[in-house]
Amino acid sequence: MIQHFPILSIMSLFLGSFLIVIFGGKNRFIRNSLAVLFSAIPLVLICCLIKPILIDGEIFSYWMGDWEPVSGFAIGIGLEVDALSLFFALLVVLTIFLAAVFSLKYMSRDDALDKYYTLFLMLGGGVLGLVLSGDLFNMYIMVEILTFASVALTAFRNWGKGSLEAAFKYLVVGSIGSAFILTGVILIYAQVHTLSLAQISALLATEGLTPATIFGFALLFAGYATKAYIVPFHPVAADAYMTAPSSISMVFSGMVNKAGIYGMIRLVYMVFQAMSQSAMQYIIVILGCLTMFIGVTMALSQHDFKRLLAFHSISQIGYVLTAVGLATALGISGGLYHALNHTLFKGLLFLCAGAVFYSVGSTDLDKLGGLAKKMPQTTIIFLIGAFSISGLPPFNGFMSKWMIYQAAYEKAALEGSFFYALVTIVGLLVSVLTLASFIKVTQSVFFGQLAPGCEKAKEVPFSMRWPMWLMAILCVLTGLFPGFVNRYLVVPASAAAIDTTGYIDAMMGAGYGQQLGLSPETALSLEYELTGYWDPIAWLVLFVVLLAGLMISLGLGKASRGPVRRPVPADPKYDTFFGGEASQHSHVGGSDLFWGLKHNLRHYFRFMHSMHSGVVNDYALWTVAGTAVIILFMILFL
Amino acid sequence: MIIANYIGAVLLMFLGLYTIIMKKHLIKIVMGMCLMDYGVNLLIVSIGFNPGGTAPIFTISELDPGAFFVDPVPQALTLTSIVIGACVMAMALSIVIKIKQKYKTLDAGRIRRLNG
Amino acid sequence: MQILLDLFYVLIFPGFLFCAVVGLLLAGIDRKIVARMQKRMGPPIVQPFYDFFKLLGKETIIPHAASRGVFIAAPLLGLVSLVVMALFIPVFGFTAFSGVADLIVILYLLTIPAAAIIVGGAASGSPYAGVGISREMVAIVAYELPLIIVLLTVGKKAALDGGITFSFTEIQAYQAEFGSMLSHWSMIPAAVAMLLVIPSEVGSHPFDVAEAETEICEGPLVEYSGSLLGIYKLNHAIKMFILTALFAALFLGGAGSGILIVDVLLLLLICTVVTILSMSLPHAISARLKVEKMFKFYWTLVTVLAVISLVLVWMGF
Amino acid sequence: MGLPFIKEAITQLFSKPSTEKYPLVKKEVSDGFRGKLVFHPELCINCGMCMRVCAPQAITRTIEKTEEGDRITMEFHMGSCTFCSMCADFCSKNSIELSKEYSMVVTNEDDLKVRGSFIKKAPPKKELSPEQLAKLKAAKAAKDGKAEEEFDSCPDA
Amino acid sequence: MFKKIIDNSMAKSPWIYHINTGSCNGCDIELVSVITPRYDAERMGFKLTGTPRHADIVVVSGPVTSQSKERLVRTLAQVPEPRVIVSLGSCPRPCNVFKGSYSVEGPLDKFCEVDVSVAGCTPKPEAIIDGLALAAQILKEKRRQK
Repeated sequence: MIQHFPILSIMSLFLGSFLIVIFGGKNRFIRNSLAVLFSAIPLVLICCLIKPILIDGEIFSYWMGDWEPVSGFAIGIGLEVDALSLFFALLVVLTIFLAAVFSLKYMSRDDALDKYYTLFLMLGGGVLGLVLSGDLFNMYIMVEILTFASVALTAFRNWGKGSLEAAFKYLVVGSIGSAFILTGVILIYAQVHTLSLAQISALLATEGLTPATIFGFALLFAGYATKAYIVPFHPVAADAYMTAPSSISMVFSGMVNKAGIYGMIRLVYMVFQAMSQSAMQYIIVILGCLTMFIGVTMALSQHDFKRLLAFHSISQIGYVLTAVGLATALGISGGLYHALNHTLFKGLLFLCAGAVFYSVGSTDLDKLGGLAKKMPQTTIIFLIGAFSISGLPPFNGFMSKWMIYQAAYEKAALEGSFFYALVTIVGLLVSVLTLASFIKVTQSVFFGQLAPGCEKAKEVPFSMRWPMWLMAILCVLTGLFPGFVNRYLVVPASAAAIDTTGYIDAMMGAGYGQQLGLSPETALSLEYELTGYWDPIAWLVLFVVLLAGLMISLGLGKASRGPVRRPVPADPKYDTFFGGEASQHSHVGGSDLFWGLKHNLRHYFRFMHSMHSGVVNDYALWTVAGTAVIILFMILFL
Repeated sequence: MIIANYIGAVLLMFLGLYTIIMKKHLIKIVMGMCLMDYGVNLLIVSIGFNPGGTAPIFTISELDPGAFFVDPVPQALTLTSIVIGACVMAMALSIVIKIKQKYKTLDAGRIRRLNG
Repeated sequence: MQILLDLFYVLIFPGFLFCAVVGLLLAGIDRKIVARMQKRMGPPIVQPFYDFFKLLGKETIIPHAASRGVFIAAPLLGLVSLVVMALFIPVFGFTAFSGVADLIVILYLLTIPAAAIIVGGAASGSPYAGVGISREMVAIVAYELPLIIVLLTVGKKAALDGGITFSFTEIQAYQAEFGSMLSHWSMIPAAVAMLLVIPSEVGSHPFDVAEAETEICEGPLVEYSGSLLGIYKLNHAIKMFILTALFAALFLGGAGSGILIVDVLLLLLICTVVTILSMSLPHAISARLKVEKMFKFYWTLVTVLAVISLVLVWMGF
Repeated sequence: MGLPFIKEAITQLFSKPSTEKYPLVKKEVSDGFRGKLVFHPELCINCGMCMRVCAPQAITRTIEKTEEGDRITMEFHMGSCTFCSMCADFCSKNSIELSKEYSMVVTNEDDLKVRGSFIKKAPPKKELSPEQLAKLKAAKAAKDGKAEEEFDSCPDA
Repeated sequence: MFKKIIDNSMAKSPWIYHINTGSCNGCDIELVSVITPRYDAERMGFKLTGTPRHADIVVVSGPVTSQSKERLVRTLAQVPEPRVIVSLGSCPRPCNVFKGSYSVEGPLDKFCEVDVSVAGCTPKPEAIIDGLALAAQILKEKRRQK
């Protein structure tokens, strides 16, 4: 029975979306319960798959309609679930379930919610289908479904500022990307006359890469790059995340761009096995670094909370891509670990943005201020998210970034190429700029003086808060116990990404690889002793220090000073110090922070501002130009 | 494999991309997307063509497994691709209608509130 | 038993008590030397102790606009991370906690005290604090780039088998074998760059744009008083010790004399010299820089110095 | 970007600081210094000149009748004085002079008030002999007569 | 034992916050000259701070003009508890030559209880050092009473 779980989880999502169309229209309770039920089922099914696949290392292959490969030739459409697919599938189902629960209350003020949940579950089904499918054209179909659903969801709040415009741009760039993917698929099909991933990689490995397949590979790579919103294709994503409802932008940045990354990993490592060539590594790492740097610098000069978060998820995707492009064992596992962490803390931050929007009604950094007093829990959750995205030690961002830097710098030393040392420097610098932009958001939205518009803000209801708390706790846990997460989740996934023969044999029947003279791929050595640092003893000692520090300061203080007085309203003693003036509202936040940095890099910021012009044609031009560069690079160097 | 098909497909794709990039009017951009889509569909169909092959339908009496026929898989792919192309066009046009209502213009140059 | 040893490490030796005492002493020496450079007598060496205990005796006011929890927790966050950092820095061969990749952990632990000041300032809700935060963050971005390059240079240089190392034990072993980093000429620019980064990281005079008491009334610390302000001043002092000890570990390491006490005294001597060189001298001779001048200073002059030594090390010198 | 004062800083580091150790070593002041006011009540003749001249009106006088004349206490409020020493210059009897004492630190206000009081005796009543009294009276009568006659001589008013 | 350390360290590191309520800047220059190398108040722990929150000794100079009255009261309220108020020069309390002018709000005692007053129209730096030393002692007494 466990063999059928992959297809059952995809089908449950699609079935759920169709049932909601039928029953969801009239009654609110049925719709909500259907939505939560049909987003919980795949979570349970995928979790049952963890035991066999991640721990025991099996690879499930499931042929639709029992069309087994006949005499070594794949005919039917196959689902292939190995450790890498299941790793991403876990991210997907977790994000869907939490977003569904969050949007029950968050979207309650909107109307036509049955259409919302239909599209939402369809989006989930599309991404899950993409991640689990073992067939090239089936992946294209799933990409189309998820693009379709995400365009509709971006335009869901069409009364919002710019949401229609963002949806249209998203659709144009998305359809260009899909057209490239389709052309690539068909070029590969013309060469090997099969669509199943395993057989393609086997045949390509034996016959070698002809110019047609390289052209097809380049188009596929560019197509999936547009789905993962790498640099030349990213402005569309920034608009879409900003205007979509927060529960949807959480899903977007949590799993939709991860689907693009999954597609690229599958293509580059499994299907074309091109990662051994250093030219391939160079292009991925260059794209990754560009995405990292441009994403974070654009985020620094934003005026809107969600647009800032959007540019951050673009820059974090740059991290993941750089790490994956290093093609060392530590690099891939660092990248995958960062993808997991990114889903957690970016989802958390988007939920905080949603909470702020739900209680205050605007996410403009210049209008918000001092929400910490009105929404204390959201502030704490936001601080956890901000600290983990900027990689401060006890939180989870630190572990994955640390692995990425270690991998990049080790690769720099092993290959003696200075380029990877620069990559490490750019990575560390981008991490500081991330901290800078989140300090900007902390100061302008949560701390500082209470903005005039925010008096009536109050804490968000519990049904929105518990998903946020769950993700915050997950953020802290994955940061504290990296050894556990590494051994059971990340290392098997990165091993599966590299182990192509295992993939082929599972799909096409044992020994298929040997017949074609494929030498079994030696999995890169994955054992590295890294976690000597965070063993629980260190954590216990740190906790003791915190306690001691607290006691000393409060104890000393208690002994020798009056109690920390509750502020008495009338007494000017507790007013903010304004140089003697009466304390009126003057909030330093929003766009008037980091003057020194912006002044020195003003030419760069002005240039970047003009590049994101907001005109559809420019974005289309960027997409086509980016694809042309990738194709040219592939043909010249591969 | 008829070369004309491929040239036609690539030309259509190129024309589609050209209109998307150069034309400022939203409807023209949607038309460009259509053109590009049909170019790809043409490419898919012409990939599967074997000269001298017959239609791959088993009901015709004289067709036996040994007969030589055209590759059926790309035809199936083209069907799905056409369907997807149609849905995307429908979605695009509905968005264009809503943009016209909201922004009162269809000039892509003036629909740029989200920038920077 | 191991926990008891760890507790001793954390609370007494390289941990809280030792750092606090040495840090405050270094701060006293710094103020005295600056005074002497200006031909005035200057406060006694133990003046920072008096300041700290006086602040503990003062009343702690928490203003309306401040959010209480974060306002009180921020200084402790900084203190905890500084103490944890002290555990990592080796004293000529002895190090309390040694992991595989210490340099990156140190790099990130260094941002926590600065983040603590920022979050504390943000939580106090005063506009002066807002401006202070923005300057502090620009300072962090300014000095982080050269610091990264210096740490990577040392990581590359100290690797015995041509690879790279981020762990302090290997760096110490390298220096014990090949002589301290300063003796290699290719590392001199990196050492100078590190010396220039230390004052900005500690926030001492020419680069204390964040806590400029004349311009923005002590920046983020404007609303702090009493024991919380005392903890921030203690953080400031411990940071002095940590960074000078880091400089000693990175550039003047090597196998000490084996006896722990002599090693510790040697480390204190080096720390004093580095404090005088990198913090007191600039304090006495130059006025406070403007924010963007400081940013330009770090991203041009100091980064070039660091890149020179990185390139030299990459070329194998 | 040259290092501006590095030479001075180094040399000063090793030279003696130029701080005066004030509390231990009392600082003597040049002799023209206008410090705290000193009042010699015996010289004062209660002419009130200093009061008129003092800009901040720091000087107040209280007079109380006593049997042997009126006791006058002059009070110089050093807290309000601007040390311009106008009073010292205008005092014809120079009973006011400003000393060299500069450190006037007090906790309550009164210590700043310099007081001096003296008794201004009424002039002695001389016992006039009878004939002196008569001569005086005659002279007074003649003076009165001359005055009236002058009035008559003036033309019709 | 701990309280004793805190009490006498209170006298050893008094931090000063200077409020100028309309003074002619004579006393301000003298106060700042106290920190110059020649008179060096820092050797006794004095330090000028930027905000009233950090201050122990508040030095007020200048007659309390009507404009600065409200600001003076608010700033003095914001100084944490064991604090000492020093009036510098002859303006703050008896308002020197400005006594009775329309814009002078009268002696400083109306707004707060002044602990130490340093007389002299621009008191000499030595006098100011004496005043501050006395203020530091008073600070210690106030701390001990609590």
